[in-house]
Amino acid sequence: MEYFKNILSLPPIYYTFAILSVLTLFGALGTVMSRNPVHSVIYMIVTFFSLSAHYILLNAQFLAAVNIIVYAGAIMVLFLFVIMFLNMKQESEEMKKDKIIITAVITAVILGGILIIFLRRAEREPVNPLTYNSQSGMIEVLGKSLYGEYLLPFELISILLLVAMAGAVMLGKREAGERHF
Amino acid sequence: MSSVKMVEAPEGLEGAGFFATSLDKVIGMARSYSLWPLPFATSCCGIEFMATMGSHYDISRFGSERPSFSPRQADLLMVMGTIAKKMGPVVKQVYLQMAEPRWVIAVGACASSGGIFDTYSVLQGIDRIIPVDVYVPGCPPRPEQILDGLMQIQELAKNESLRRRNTPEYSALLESYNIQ
Amino acid sequence: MLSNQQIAEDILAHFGENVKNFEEPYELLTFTTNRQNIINLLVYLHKHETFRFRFLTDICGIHLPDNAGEEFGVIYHLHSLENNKRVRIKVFLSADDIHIPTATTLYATANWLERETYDFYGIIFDGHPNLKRILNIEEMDYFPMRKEYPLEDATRNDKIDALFGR
Amino acid sequence: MAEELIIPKNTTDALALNRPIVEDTEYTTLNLGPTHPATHGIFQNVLKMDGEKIVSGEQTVGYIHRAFEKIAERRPFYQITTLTDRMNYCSSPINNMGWHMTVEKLLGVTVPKRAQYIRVIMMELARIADHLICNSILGVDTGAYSGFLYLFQEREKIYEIYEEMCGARLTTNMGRIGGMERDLSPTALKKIKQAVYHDLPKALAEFEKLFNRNRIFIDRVVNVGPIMAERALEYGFTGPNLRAAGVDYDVRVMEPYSSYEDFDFDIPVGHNGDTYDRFMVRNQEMWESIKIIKQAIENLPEGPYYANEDHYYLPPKQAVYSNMEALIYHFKIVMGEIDAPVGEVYHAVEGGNGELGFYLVSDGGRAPYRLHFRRPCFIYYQAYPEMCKGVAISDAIAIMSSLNVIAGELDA
Amino acid sequence: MNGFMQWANETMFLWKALIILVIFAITLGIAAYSTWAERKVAGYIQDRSGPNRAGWGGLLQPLADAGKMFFKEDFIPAQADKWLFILGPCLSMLTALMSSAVVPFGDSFLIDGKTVTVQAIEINIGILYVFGVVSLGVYGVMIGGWASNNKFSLLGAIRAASQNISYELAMGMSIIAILMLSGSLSLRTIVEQQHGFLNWNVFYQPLGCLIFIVCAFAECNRTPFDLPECETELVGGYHTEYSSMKLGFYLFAEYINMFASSAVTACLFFGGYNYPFMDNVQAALNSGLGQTVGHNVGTAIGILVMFSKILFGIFFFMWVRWTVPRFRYDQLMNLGWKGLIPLAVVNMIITAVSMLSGYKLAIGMWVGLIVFVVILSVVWAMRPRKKAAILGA
Amino acid sequence: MQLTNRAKKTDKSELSLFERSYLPSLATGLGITIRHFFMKKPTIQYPEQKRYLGPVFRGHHILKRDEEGRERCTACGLCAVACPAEAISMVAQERKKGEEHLYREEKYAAVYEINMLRCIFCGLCEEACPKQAVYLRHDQFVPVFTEREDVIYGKDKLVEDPNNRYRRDAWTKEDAMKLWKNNA
Repeated sequence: MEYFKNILSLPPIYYTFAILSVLTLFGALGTVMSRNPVHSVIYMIVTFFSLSAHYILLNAQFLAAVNIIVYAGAIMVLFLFVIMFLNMKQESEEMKKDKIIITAVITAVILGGILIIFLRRAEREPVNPLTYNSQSGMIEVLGKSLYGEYLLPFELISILLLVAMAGAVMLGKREAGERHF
Repeated sequence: MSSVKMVEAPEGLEGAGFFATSLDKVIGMARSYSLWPLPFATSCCGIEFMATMGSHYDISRFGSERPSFSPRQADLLMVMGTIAKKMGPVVKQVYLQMAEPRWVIAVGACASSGGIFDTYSVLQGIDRIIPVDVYVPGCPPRPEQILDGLMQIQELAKNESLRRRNTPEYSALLESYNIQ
Repeated sequence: MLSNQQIAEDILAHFGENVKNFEEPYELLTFTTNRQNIINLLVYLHKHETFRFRFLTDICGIHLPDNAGEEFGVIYHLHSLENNKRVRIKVFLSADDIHIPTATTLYATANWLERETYDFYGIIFDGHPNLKRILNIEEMDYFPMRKEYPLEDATRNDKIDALFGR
Repeated sequence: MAEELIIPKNTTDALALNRPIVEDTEYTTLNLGPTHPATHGIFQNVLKMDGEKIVSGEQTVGYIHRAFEKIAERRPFYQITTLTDRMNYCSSPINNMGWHMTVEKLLGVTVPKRAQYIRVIMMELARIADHLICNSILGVDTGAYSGFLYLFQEREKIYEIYEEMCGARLTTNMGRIGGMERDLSPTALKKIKQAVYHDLPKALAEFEKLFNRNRIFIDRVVNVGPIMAERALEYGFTGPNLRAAGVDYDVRVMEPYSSYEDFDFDIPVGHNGDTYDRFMVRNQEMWESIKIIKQAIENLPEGPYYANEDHYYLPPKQAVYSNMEALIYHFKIVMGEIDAPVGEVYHAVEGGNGELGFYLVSDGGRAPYRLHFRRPCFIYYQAYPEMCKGVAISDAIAIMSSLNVIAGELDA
Repeated sequence: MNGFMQWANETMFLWKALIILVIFAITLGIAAYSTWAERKVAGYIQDRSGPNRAGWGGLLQPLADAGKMFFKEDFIPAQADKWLFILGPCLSMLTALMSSAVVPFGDSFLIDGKTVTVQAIEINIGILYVFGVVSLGVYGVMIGGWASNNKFSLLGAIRAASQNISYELAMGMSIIAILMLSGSLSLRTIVEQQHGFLNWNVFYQPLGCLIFIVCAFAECNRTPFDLPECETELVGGYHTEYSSMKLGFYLFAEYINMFASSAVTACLFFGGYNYPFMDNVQAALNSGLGQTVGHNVGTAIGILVMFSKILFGIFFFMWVRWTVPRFRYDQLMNLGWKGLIPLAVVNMIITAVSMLSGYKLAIGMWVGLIVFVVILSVVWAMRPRKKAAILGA
Repeated sequence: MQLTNRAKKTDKSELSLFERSYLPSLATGLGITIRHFFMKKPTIQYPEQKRYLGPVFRGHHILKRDEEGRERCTACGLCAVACPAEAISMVAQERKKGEEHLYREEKYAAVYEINMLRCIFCGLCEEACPKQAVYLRHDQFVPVFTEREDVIYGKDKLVEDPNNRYRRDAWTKEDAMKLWKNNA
């Protein structure tokens, strides 16, 4: 009873957080569990949305917007695109089920273990409301730190992306002189 | 533009600030001015249908200029031209794919009765496979006659009860064509 | 300018017995050959240096039920564009053995024309890559253009046939 | 002729109508037609697709097979015009006149000059009407709808001329054996002049401005579905489609009929037979047709509009009512009892789509013993799979509409 | 309850709610009448009269269409994925309606001494919001097209997806130049910076504006980019299998998208609610009607100006649609990736250089553009040529 | 292949850079369409506005009466023979005494039926009629049908109404030509 009273007396933001978390987990589970790959993608989009909402809760508007534009708006569209293309062809033959299950269990155990260990070791500094900068997630601050403090890594990443793009183009250009549809 | 005949307000109970009409009539009227045709044009009459869509006759005046080549979206199946027996099943298929309410016009002699093509390969009228609401004579009919046919369908749509498509008579009609 | 005479003489010289019935109805050189020689003849006319009959205008069939032994005919119209000259070649077949070699090896056009002829008359073109009905439904079990089959759809019931002339 | 007709058991509808529609569920096949909006007429193309690319295609035709040739064997010569009108319905006067010229060739009738000139005018108007549809539909199929309606207004004017001449718009039935049904009326002449001197050139110039140098359009059609001259000839291409490939074969020039030798006109030819060439050749041909009509109007000879042949051409109505001899001829002609010689004749005219040939075998009866139509559409449509191999589906549609396949002509 | 009232009073909640409702209603209304306008415009462009029987001048046409669609049989094909089939049009409609939320339709009203801005939500990442919503718009089409289980629909969906992703890039890059000029992501700030007439971004960013408009056409699936639904190729494209109101949603969403993109274009490049000599007008109003009323009337004029810009934008969409042919799929991709994106980069460079050069911006931009065109022509003139100068050789 | 000396190559010159930018053709196109936007519309508001269909339009069939109101048809059957659609059927009957005011000839059609859905309006019946009895009206269409039973028109619908006679300028083409000459 006491516990529930505690819950009821929590500030509303916690409810929002709880609902979003449930939604996120629901999306994540749906992604993994649904049989139809298109449904998986849609669940994943739900996950991304609720993650973006989390960002907004953390007052990181820019990150939220970019998450939606880049992940939900572009990458997932590409995923869906590819899956639709795959579905055109005949259904690939069913893989051996038990092997998949065994692999999945092993991976899950290892991943879960690592997560638990790290979470237990992690030390969190409590937020100091006096020194906390509410603008830290906003775009101006973000831009300044990206182009000031982290300029070198930022540029390095852009070069890396450029290289990756060029590589993708090269890989994609299989046959010379062929028209691309 | 004053010579153009406008929609007349549906009959209803009129009073001070009070205007009631049956839903049937309003929806019937809405349907009649938004008949999206599926031009099933196979031959000569199809060219006359193009003329009907053209600037001189302009079927869009009746709200029917959006041809829906997808049967799902069409309200009106306009069969224009000879339907050979090879084509018959396709016509029927298209009719089956249409969503209710659906109307059918047989434009021209060939679609209505086979016309001069009383031959082994031509279906003697599409009403042997699907129910037809309006027949337009002519070979090919003039655009005016096609418009007459369209206006006749508008009349039918206006006066049709919303429940007609669920009545046993209607299912009996479809049954007679082997359509469930 | 090439004359019909020249062409006829050349063909006669080359094929001798196998071509016959030379005619000139309405100035179009017409002659008959048999099915053993039709392809050779077409090839010969196609390869000929001066004639150059390289354009196949038409292939069609004909049914002559009263012509015992030669009930069916296949008629080729060839055109030499450079000389602006046409010839018509006929081959007659018996109803019992209604086979003729295909011309698709020589002309791409012949494909559908032969299929149409098959569809209408049931003339079988040996070696045709895809000899099946083209205009009629495949379930049809007769060849409608033969004279013994009626034109009309048997289900029409809205006319009076008693009127004279019909 | 066989004495008794065998009634086949399954001419009943049941056989045809209960055919199952076989739908291929494998993804990579796409059924273009028979009711696809771009197939204008009705024919089916089963395309094997790799994404948007067409790997191979196969056509099924015959969806409006109407048995013209069979009907023709049961109809007197003069009634066959109603069939030819419905063959290539975009340019029915050409078919119509072509058939009459064939019969005249068989009967040995010479048509007076005036009738020949009127025929030329009508046939060239029909050619314009045909090409107008084809080119504007190419516009529609590439997404530009307005040009179609601009040109259709001009077609409407051509219809008006027909209507003035014979009382119908599309299936005109305006020729008769031995001449024309009617003379060119002053109103018709006025309308033709208005059309060829003012309206048509204006509309055509505007249409060309809209399309000819439009990069979006050019990208859509240049190098799309090219066919080289040699291959085109093998496939039996004729007409604008062959000329687009660079061969200047035109029946009007090679074997002039109906006084075409009197007129001065050019044969537009294309470069490599792609869709753009076909489009441009048709455009150019319309200009040439306008040129021919102008010459025909200016030099229109006076005189009768039909050959003075009592045996083939119906006598005037007044004479029928008062003159016994005329009445007998009238009856004989209407009953179809004209004295046709035994023989065979092939006559070709330059139809809207190419060489339209009539092969007529007559046994002296009231109807042709055998009548075969050489339908240009039917012959060149065979090449379609080859032309659309390896192109995108949008190209396949542009190719199809630039070929101008008329279902009525295709399926006979 | 009291607390809520106080909060509502402070934030002008009711006024805001009213404005949101009005904007929502106007969006829907304009979208509905866009369908009528489309038919009328198409008719007039094609020398026809367009619908004129359903009501005066066919004004009841949208109602007739809606009435018909509501009562049409709602058909879900047997092989379709039922939920996704329903989800598709709903998503389309949802995303379409969301995008106009951040558009500033006018300046502000003074009510009870408080300022109410004519905008549903004012957030400082307005452009990113629009962009995010637009990038989601494609889901409706994709899901609907896939769920229909029809080859034509699937092809349409695939085309829509690749087209939208590709053109989003060019669109984003063309906006970056605007952001460089304005230094803000907020649409309101951007509009306010274009005060008057000669300050409109279109004079600073002609190339950017062109790219943006082209991309807007592509994002709305309008001719010449209407490949996802092109009638003559794919029958109906992604909505081939849809009937009744679900189809209505798709068609409606297209018009709402048109409205939204016209609104955003007007804000970004054509000064939003700003109009020439607005200061003079405002001063005259203020002196004539007093500060409050004058300001409100001025705002109302601004809103009218904004809407006339939007309506012209919609008209332009239609005008182009009935003029040009459409692209082919690969050409569309080429234009996006090899044409617009490089151009957008060039535009960014020109903007950056002219900003750094310190000259008056507009002059710098135009000089830069002219230099670019000259370079391009020189390169073009010097390209290796083949003998036959015919098309496609 | 060169067959004649009349060949003329069509224009297929390359696009210039300016033309390749899409803009010029877009601009001209927009110009053309906007000009049409403001042009006078040729649309015929059909049910209210009707168009003159020409002097020889082939519309609704009519069985003419002569000046004295007698039916002209003599049931010779030529129209039925001439009909390519075989849409006309008739039953002939001998005229009895006392019916001279009804029928002009000794024989008349007791039944005269035209299947309006078969008819292709080719005009061959009008041309075939030796008695100038059957005409295709130039001013009236056959209306549309909703029932299959209505399509066969009997004499009640075909014979001219004596109170509302059908008129046209020229009954035969020879008359028409005379008319043109007089008007000229």
